[in-house]
Amino acid sequence: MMFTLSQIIFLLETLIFLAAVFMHLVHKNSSLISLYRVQSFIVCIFIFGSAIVTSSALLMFVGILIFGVKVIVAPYFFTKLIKAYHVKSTSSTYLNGPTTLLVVAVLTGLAHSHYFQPLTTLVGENPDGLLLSLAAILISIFLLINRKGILSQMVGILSLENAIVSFAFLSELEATPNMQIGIIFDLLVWIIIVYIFAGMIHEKFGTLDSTVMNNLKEE
Amino acid sequence: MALLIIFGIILISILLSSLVKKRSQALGRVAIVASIIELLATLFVFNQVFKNGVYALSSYFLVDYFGIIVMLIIAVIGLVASWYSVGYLEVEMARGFIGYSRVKQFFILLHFFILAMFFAVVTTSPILMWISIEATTLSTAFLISFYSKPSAIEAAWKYLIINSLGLLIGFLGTLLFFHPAIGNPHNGFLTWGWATANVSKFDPHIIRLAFIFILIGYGTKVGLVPMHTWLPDAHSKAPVPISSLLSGVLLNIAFLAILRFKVITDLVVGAAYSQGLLIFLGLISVLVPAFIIFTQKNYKRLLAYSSIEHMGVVALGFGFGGAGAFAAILHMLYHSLTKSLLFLASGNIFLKYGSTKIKNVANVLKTLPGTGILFFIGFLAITGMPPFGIFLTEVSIMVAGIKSYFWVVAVAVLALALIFAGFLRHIAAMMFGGPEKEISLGEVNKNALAPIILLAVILLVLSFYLPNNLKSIITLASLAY
Amino acid sequence: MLNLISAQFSFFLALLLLAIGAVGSLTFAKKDWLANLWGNGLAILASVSGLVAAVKVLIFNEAFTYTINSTFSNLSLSLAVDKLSAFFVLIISLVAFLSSIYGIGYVKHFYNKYNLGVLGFFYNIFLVGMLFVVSAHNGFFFLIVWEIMSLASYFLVIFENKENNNIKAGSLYLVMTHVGTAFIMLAFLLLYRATGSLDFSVIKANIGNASLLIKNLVFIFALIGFGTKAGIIPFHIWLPSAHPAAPTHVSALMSGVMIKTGIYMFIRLFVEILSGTELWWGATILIIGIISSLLGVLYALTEHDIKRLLAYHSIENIGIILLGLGSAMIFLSLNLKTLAALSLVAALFHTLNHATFKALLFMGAGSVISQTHTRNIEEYGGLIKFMPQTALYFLIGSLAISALPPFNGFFSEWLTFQTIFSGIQIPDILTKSMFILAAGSLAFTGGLAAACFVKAFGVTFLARPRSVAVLQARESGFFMRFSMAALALATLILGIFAGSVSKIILGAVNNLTGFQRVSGIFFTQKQTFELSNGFAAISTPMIFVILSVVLLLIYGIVKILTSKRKVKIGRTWDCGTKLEPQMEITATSFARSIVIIFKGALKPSKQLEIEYRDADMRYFPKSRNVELGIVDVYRFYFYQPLRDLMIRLSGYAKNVQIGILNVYIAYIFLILLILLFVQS
Amino acid sequence: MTIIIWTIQLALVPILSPLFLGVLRKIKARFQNRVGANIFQPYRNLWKLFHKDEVMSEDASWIFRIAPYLIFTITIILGASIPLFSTWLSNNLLSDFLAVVYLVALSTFFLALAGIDVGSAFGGFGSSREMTLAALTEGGFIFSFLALSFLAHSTNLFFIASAVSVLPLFSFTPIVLVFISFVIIMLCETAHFPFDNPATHLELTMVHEAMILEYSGKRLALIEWAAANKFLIFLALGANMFFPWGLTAQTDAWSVVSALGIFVVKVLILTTFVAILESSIAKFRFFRLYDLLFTAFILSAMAILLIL
Repeated sequence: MMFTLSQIIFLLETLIFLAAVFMHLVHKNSSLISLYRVQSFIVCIFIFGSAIVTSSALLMFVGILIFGVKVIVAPYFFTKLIKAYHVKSTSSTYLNGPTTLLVVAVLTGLAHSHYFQPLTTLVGENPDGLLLSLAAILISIFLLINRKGILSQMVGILSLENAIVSFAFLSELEATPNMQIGIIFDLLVWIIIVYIFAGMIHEKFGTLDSTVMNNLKEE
Repeated sequence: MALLIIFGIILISILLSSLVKKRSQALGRVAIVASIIELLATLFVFNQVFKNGVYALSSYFLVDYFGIIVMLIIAVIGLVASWYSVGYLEVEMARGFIGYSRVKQFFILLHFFILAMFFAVVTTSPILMWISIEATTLSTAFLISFYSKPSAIEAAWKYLIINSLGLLIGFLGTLLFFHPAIGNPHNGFLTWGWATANVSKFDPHIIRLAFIFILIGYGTKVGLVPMHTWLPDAHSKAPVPISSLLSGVLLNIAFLAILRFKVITDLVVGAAYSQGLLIFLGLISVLVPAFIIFTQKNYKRLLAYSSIEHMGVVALGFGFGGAGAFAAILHMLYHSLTKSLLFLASGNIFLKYGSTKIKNVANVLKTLPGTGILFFIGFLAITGMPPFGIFLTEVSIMVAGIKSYFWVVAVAVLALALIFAGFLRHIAAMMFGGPEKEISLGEVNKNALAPIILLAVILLVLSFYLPNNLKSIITLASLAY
Repeated sequence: MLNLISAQFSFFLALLLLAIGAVGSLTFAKKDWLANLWGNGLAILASVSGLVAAVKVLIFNEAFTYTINSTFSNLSLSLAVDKLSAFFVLIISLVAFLSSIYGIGYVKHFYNKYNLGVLGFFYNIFLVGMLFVVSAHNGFFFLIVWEIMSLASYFLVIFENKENNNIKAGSLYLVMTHVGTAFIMLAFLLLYRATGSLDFSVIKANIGNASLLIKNLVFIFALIGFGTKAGIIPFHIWLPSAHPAAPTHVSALMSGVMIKTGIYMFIRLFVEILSGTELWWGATILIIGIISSLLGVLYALTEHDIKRLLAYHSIENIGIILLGLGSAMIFLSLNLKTLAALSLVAALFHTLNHATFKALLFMGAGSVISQTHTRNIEEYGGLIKFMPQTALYFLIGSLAISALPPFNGFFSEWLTFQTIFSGIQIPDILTKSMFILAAGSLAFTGGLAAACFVKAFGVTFLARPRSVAVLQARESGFFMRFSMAALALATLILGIFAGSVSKIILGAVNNLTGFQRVSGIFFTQKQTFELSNGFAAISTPMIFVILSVVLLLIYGIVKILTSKRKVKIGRTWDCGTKLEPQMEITATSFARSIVIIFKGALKPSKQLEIEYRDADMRYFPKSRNVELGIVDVYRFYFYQPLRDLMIRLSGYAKNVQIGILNVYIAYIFLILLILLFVQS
Repeated sequence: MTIIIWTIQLALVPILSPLFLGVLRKIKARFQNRVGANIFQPYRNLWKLFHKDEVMSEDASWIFRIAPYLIFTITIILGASIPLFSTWLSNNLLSDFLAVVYLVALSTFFLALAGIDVGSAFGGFGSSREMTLAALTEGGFIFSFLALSFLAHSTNLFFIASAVSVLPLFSFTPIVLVFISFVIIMLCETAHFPFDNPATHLELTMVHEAMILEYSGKRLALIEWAAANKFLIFLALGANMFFPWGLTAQTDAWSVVSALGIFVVKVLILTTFVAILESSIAKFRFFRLYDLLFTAFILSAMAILLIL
């Protein structure tokens, strides 16, 4: 009855993929953040899983650290942002609903196409999980293109980071624990800076919608 | 040992400058002393590398030929920029644009920035290099939005988002690059040495994919054309010493990253693949700015676009390989010197005329004789007029490329001529022009000229006489490409 | 004494002196007179040693080469002064010597207005650049000195930067020369691709394995590149605005000598390096020569700014030189070596002649301008009474440029005629008709040049002053008159001893690779020049001697015959009305009939505005002003549209920077996908 | 004997030229059924002018003073260097046709300058018209001689004369073309009818006269004489280049005298031809003259194409 390990990993990977897809469709910022929270939680599961497998205490500690940063601190900051600047609904996207879904489908098809086929030779047991995480990467880049709000751009970057880390874990390419500490510390600084920038943008431009920021062009 | 000195000094200066409370010259003096010590340490490392090929501190830090050249650039431009920013910020503070706390913040972030750059060049592990380049982005984000005007914040925001996206793609590339490390639990600390050691284990298909991710990722940091959009905004809105550091130094470091990966890709897949990509990106990076420069209205953006174009020429140089690589490295050196000279001189012009628009800057040769002449020399150097080095390197890059890519060279040469035409139009309008009405004559901040003159002297000396130890190091560095 | 110093030593001495002159005049920039004396003085010494070097190479054939390798692999500072480059060094040194002397006098009116140190610096660098250009033997090194020469002359053109159009002229000049250099660079790169090296001798050695396509491409690029510098018709628009803007002694150098460096490289590249020339190469150069000479003189006729008029005449004379060069290349491609050598001698002789009389004319114009402070001919008049010697020298210059007998212009035009006549005898009908066209264009150019210089000299110097500016004109200073006198004497001597000069030039031509065994083209005993096929012979000293002897004879006879007659000075009779200065012929009306005759080529434009006393009655016009001018065809049909295209393209390129962050990210995403598709 | 031939050659043109001018005027008078002055009247005019005082304008410079002498000298030199009656002097180095063309151009140059020098309106536009016409005739002038020199394979006028005399009949048509173009050039250079009316002082039409308005006394005599010489030179060229049969090579007295006689007859025929032409056609408008000159140029160009 117990699912094999690879099936569980594949299931978790599909959850990340679905979170990335839903980020396009959701309208309220708060649901956007909760989707991000789900994604980072799954990534922590991956880390704990590999920590157990390689039974290295350092990796365990890294997992906790990531959990702390990605699941608790980042969403806390974002909710603070939403409350402070009462940005309830995200500004709309450039493409309407159905077309976004069409593009997402194309991207997933592309991820599974022969262009990325060499990547499947990377790992034996769960190639389709790998391709799913690749699709998640492409979709989160597209999220950046599609969304107009500052907040959604932040979440887009972070979900791209999650997708890459999940890709790494699936292909066992993840960096050594102390490297990961560096990365997560880097991410933390990034979140703080972005938070401060959101404050400054709101103070100067009055709204958190990025379309207002288009006066830096060649006259 | 010398590397430790460098990092130590920077950390100490960060501490000191954060402690300084009251308005005093201490900030500036700390910065200048720190950069002088860094320069001395770099020179020490330089002749270490010249003597025994490589200078390794521990398994984490290693300075090879190319590394020491970029370190030299960082040290020299760092010294000149911090020396200039002391005077520059003084005047800005006197005019009440910025308060003392901002100046303190400026110097702290400046030290972080230089630390991150040194770190990026010196580390042996690609992921550590990625982290330090990410750190440079973060440290400069606030420096770009230094004047906290809406346009500065917009530029900083765009800079932040685009560079983070680029670096994440680069991160994916780095991960893919080290795919043979699966399974073997080697303490996971992958270094360049390890990669070049067991090249056989690499799978060519994955490497081809990975190199594209690397090229696009770090190419965003270098500012090659399709990914260049953040560069003109960021470099024109940042305070002048920072934009000279950004244009002169940071672009070279990012290019160094790409070249480190290129060495491995060439070993695995053969040189033609990476050279073809570099030539393609290099050519469009020369073409697009060529047209934009022709009708540019703002002289700081003009200099930013010229940085993109010169990075395109360097990419062409490495794309052609062989003698082209040697000329490309030298081109990097000359470009960083000339570009920071031009940016610092434009800083003086900005202080005097208060606007970055070309149309309300005129008669600079009369009002600012010193800066005017230096700006003109910089213009002649940057557009590749003979007495200066850039002409020599551009011609030898074209010579290296003519053998197999005639049409690429033909288009590049004509684009360079178009750039010269555009540049001359703007510079002639700024330098000469009718008698300005109420602009008072004479330089604004007295000690601003000295650093620029130092740069001009170094450029002229290097154009004519290349010291042979520098020459041999460059040749050795270019052998790999 | 001459064989004491070797040619190589004196050549490098010249360069050293110029370098000292350049640096010296910068250091003494504070005191005007010292900077002036230092800059020009050292230029004089340098040109003397340059002359010595040239003479030693030309006559005592001590050609020398010198190479130092440098940091870059194929950049070696190699000089090779063979007889051809020595000939051009001779021209450069001769004109530089005299224009520096002239400069000492002329520059006085710049005192405490402009910084003479800068002028001295760039003047000497300009000369260094030119001397290097004609002796460079490595493509890379050639590009460097070629740009330095253009850069130095740019600074000299914008030296008087008080007037705004000087700056525009300077920028146009530098941009066009730079685009020209881009083409030259492409030509050298192609040669590198074909022969593997940038060194002229190596290229010459294995030019064989260059495919015909590469040779044609190199020809086209070199034609555009060096044509821009030589100022041939389609690329000439910088010349009439840049040369007048420079101080006179510099524009004399630029017009007399700098544009000849383009001709030098034409010869070096087409005749010597790409030895197997195609027929259509020679034909294109011939046709460009025809167009340049005819249109050059027609545009000069419409000009009433004296320096622009002289600049257009440089284009005309370049056309005549190209006629000689074009026929030489056609003969080479038809393997008629003797005729090719003859036409090369004609082209080179005219280069030397043009350098002398053009420098003389510019100096004359410069002295007139420095006295009357205006460049507009319409405001001169009667200057011969205020500046008699300058008028005499300008007259000699005008006679020489209109190819009238006793002076040097006549012989070189006569020689060019002979080459074209021998060209007409080629059986092939197409080349024959081209040569007939060339002969016709040369004939008409000679006539029109004479008309233009009657206008220039007559309106400037003769009759009564047309404006008050002329009244306080004084004779120009000693230095200026000395150099003008020397140049006038040079035109006369070159005219008289044409035979021996052409023998020296033949020596230079024989030095080129293709012409080693060529001899017996013409023989000259005691200065009578006779073609070997007996077709034509002329003895220039005979013309001069007979002219002067018979003139003196007639003068003596008439003087004796009418010794008792008195000569009364009265007022010019003009049907009894009081003669006003406005009644004299003006430059525009003088040339008006020719402009109307050639209206097809010149497209004269005429605006007429009449202002009436009261607008609606329209019967009694209060004032009427007529504006005559010609449409600048090239700028209007070629350069302006090119510039607008560039601006439009740059508008499109600017749209890349839309300003929206999402679009920027889309760019990155797109390029990522494209590269992924492309590489797999 | 050579000295005698030399002196004849030197003196022939200046002596005979006023005579032919007189004959021309006599024939034109006859056409206008006037008696007309005696054919030796030009000699008397010259003699009178040489003995009158001279009035010179105060604006004139030294160019105005020496121009008449220079123009007269050039006509003397030209007279001496073209084939008149004997081909014996063929080695003369001045008789290359380009030298002749450019010497004529030199005299026109100085005449135009003298015209401008006095600063009167007449002189100004006279010189402008003269220089325009001179510029346009040069093409035809050079090309007509060029065609002949290709026939004779030498540009020396004496060789051309001797070559044309032995020409076979088939090359007749190019000679006719060249002769027509030469006649047009001659009429323009010597200021005769379709181009310029020598007798009038009407400012609308005069070209040559306008330039010499200010001259008087001995300078006017020299200019008039030079004009007459130039007329005779062109007639002689026309006669000896296209009908060269009378030229002798021997130097004995009888052949020289008979050659002189034939020469005078030939020139008389040409003078009558010019006189008839002047009386029968009207003077062209100024801006139709250049078509005439371009036809002359095209005609001789076609002749060259036919000859080679």
